[in-house]
Formats: sequence, structure tokens, C-alpha cells
Amino acid sequence: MAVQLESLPFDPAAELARFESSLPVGSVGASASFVGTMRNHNEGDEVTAMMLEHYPGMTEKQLEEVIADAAQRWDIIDALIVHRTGNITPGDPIVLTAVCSAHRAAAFDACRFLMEALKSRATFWKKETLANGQQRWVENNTPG
Amino acid sequence: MAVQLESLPFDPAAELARFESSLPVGSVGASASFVGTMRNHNEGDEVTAMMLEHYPGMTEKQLEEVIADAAQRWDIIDALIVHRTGNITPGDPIVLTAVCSAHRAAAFDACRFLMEALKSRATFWKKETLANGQQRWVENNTPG
Amino acid sequence: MAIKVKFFASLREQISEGLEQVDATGIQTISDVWERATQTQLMPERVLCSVNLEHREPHEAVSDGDEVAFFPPVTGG
Amino acid sequence: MAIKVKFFASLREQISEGLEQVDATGIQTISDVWERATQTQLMPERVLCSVNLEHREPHEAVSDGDEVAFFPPVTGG
Repeated sequence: MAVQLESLPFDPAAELARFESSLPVGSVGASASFVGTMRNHNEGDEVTAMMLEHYPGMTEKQLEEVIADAAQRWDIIDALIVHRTGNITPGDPIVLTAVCSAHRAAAFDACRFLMEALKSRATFWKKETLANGQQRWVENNTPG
Repeated sequence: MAVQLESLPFDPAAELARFESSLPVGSVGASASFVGTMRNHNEGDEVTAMMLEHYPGMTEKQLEEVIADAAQRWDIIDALIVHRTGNITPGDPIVLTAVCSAHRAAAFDACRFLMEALKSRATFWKKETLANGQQRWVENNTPG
Repeated sequence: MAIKVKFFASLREQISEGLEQVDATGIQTISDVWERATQTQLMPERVLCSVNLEHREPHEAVSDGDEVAFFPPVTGG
Repeated sequence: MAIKVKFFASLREQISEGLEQVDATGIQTISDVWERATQTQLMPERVLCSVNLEHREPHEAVSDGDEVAFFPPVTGG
């Protein structure tokens, strides 16, 4: 069970490969993963950049709690959350959640739970830069 | 939208990376993926190898139909199914499903749909080799 | 005047004497194909079938030139 | 005898004169911390708060040495 905050761009495929290679061969039957990527549009406006602020110390703790909750609710073998911070451009991965389990229902359910829980609970805030140079704080998170 | 049958081991991380790199930057906000891997146990028995038979021509067509159904039901940007055939050993990936979309609900829902639909509809059959050398056809698919 | 016949997985092994094609004369349904290809065995309920790569029910019609397949429930993924 | 105060995101920008720490004397709740740190502004309803990295409600108690943070609704992921 691991949480990683990354202040520089990360490669979800490489993180996933590393995560999976650390698992015992033969016990894992299912791996579900999700990658959230920065889009170049939000709420009808063209977005050229984004700054992701967090609360160092609290954010990591919250992500660890989210994983602990998932491990309590589902029979999972391992889970991973990687989340960007800092300055992001369109196309950059923002977040990766991954869950391995023996059977697929637990992996699917827990992976989705990690995303929904971190979006509602973890202290991250997005500030967008629009094409016209204007900056704005994102006020509401997208519904799941 | 792509379907690949692989008669030799494939690398899900590499397939995913290739899939994602083919997409237009900035429009994708969400990518959900699932990897089914061969376990070394099934129905209480140790399993040492598996043979995955399919119906060439029909299987590919069914997987394409499954993707077309997903594209009809959800607003998705692209989807991928990779499925092994032939001789498999524990730890080998059996299947990869991946879906990209603007928002996460469609990616999660469609990715899971691909898995459930292919498990119930696509003409694949598993024959297991147990630790004692006995071989048996898998009779029932695992519930979702 | 022939119908192509395929068996898959456990069926392929069980019906080791199954024909790869049958004469279409007098054949109307998938069940007829089964009986001719397996030489008298009645088609078991659990057997699934297809005609020209589409799932079909045993009572459905087949025509000269069709490819008919018989197989157990699928277990992929 | 001090309480550490943090503001995040839009709040950090809006409350540019906010104090990074306040004297704990006479402070009982999170709301008290807000009023002293922002110098009289009443704490808006939409503001979320934490004490020592745990989410808390504005009426809850704080003690000398605590770290209190104020922030808008989260928008990560």
C-alpha cells in the first residue's frame, strides 16, 4: 500500500509496471487502474496550465487513510495512489490509482473508491490559467 | 477502438502506454484499465498451466461488438481489448481492457462493461493443468 | 451441398468422431446438423451454437454453405 | 503560548494579511483563531478547517501548540 506525491511529471505506465512487478506472482488475478489527465478545457473555457496546491503532511495522511479504508472494505492485495502537485500542463497525468486483488470485483470497486474518496477528501486545490491569461481557482470538483 | 488477440505473452503496461500515446492530448481526462492475470490457484486446486482456446474469426468479431456496444452506451474517446490465447502460465496477463474518456464515470463504467461483456459473450475456453498433472476444462466463469 | 461443422473445447474432445462437414440434404436446423455430424447423439442442453459466427438457438435454420459451430459455455477473460 | 495558522488556495490569496501564528491567550475554538488571525473577519460558511491535520468544525476547541488550517473545498484528483 503506497502513496506518492510527485512535484514533477510522472509516467503512469512506468509506475504501474513497477507496482505490479512488486507483487507475488500467482496470487493476483485482477488489477484495476485509473489515470486522471489534465484536459485543455474546463467549464467551457480553454485552459493552458494548472497549479495544484496541497497541504504537505495532511494530504499524504489523507491518501493513506483512503487506502486503509479501501483495504478494510474490500479483499485487496495491494493499492497505489500517485498524485501530482505543482505546475501542470494539458496532457499531464494528475492522478493514478491502482488496486490488485485475487478477483476482479474487488479491484474494480476499490480502484473507483480510491478516486472518489480522494477527490472528496484529500486537500488538493486547482488553479487554472486560461487561454486569455486569466487565472481562477477551480470551485467545484467534477461529479463521479 | 482496437481488439488484439495475442498468442504469446504481452506486456500490459507497454500496450497501455502505446494506447494512450495514440490519443489526442488535452481531450482525454480519464483512462480506466483492467488487467486479468492467471492465478496459481482455482477452485481450491493448484494450477500450473492453462490453455486458452478460441474460435478464430468469431472471437475477434465478438470483442469488436463488445467495444461497439460500450461506445454506444457511454461517451468514450477510445477503447482497447487485448486478450491472450494459447498456453499460459501463472502470472501471465490474460486480458487487458482500457477506456479513455473526457470524464471519469464513462471510463470506469465502460472499462468494467468490457470485462463483464467479454467474459459472458466472447468464445474463449480455458483448460487448466493441475499440480498433479490432471487437466480439466474450466466449467464456469468467475462472477463479476 | 455441404455445411461446415466445428466443435470447440471440451466438446471437440468428447466428440472425437465428429464430422468436419455434413451433407446439407435434408438438413433444416442446427439440431439436424448436430445429429448428423455426431451421428445420432441428441444435442445436450448446455451446448451453445453459432451459424456463420453468430450465436443461434438449436431450432434455428441453416443453409447450404453455412458454418455451424458447437461449444460449451465460454470461460474467457 | 501560540497557535500556528495556515491558509490554503484562494483563502491564502484573499487573506493576504493573515497571521502565521496567533497568541493562544483567550482562544477557545477554531472560530476564535480565524477571527484573531484574519483580524475581525467573520469565518465564512464555505471555509473548511483542520486542527493538527484532522478535519474539524469551527466550533471545536483548540489548544496551545496546535496547527490550525483554513481552506476552500478540495478540488484534487
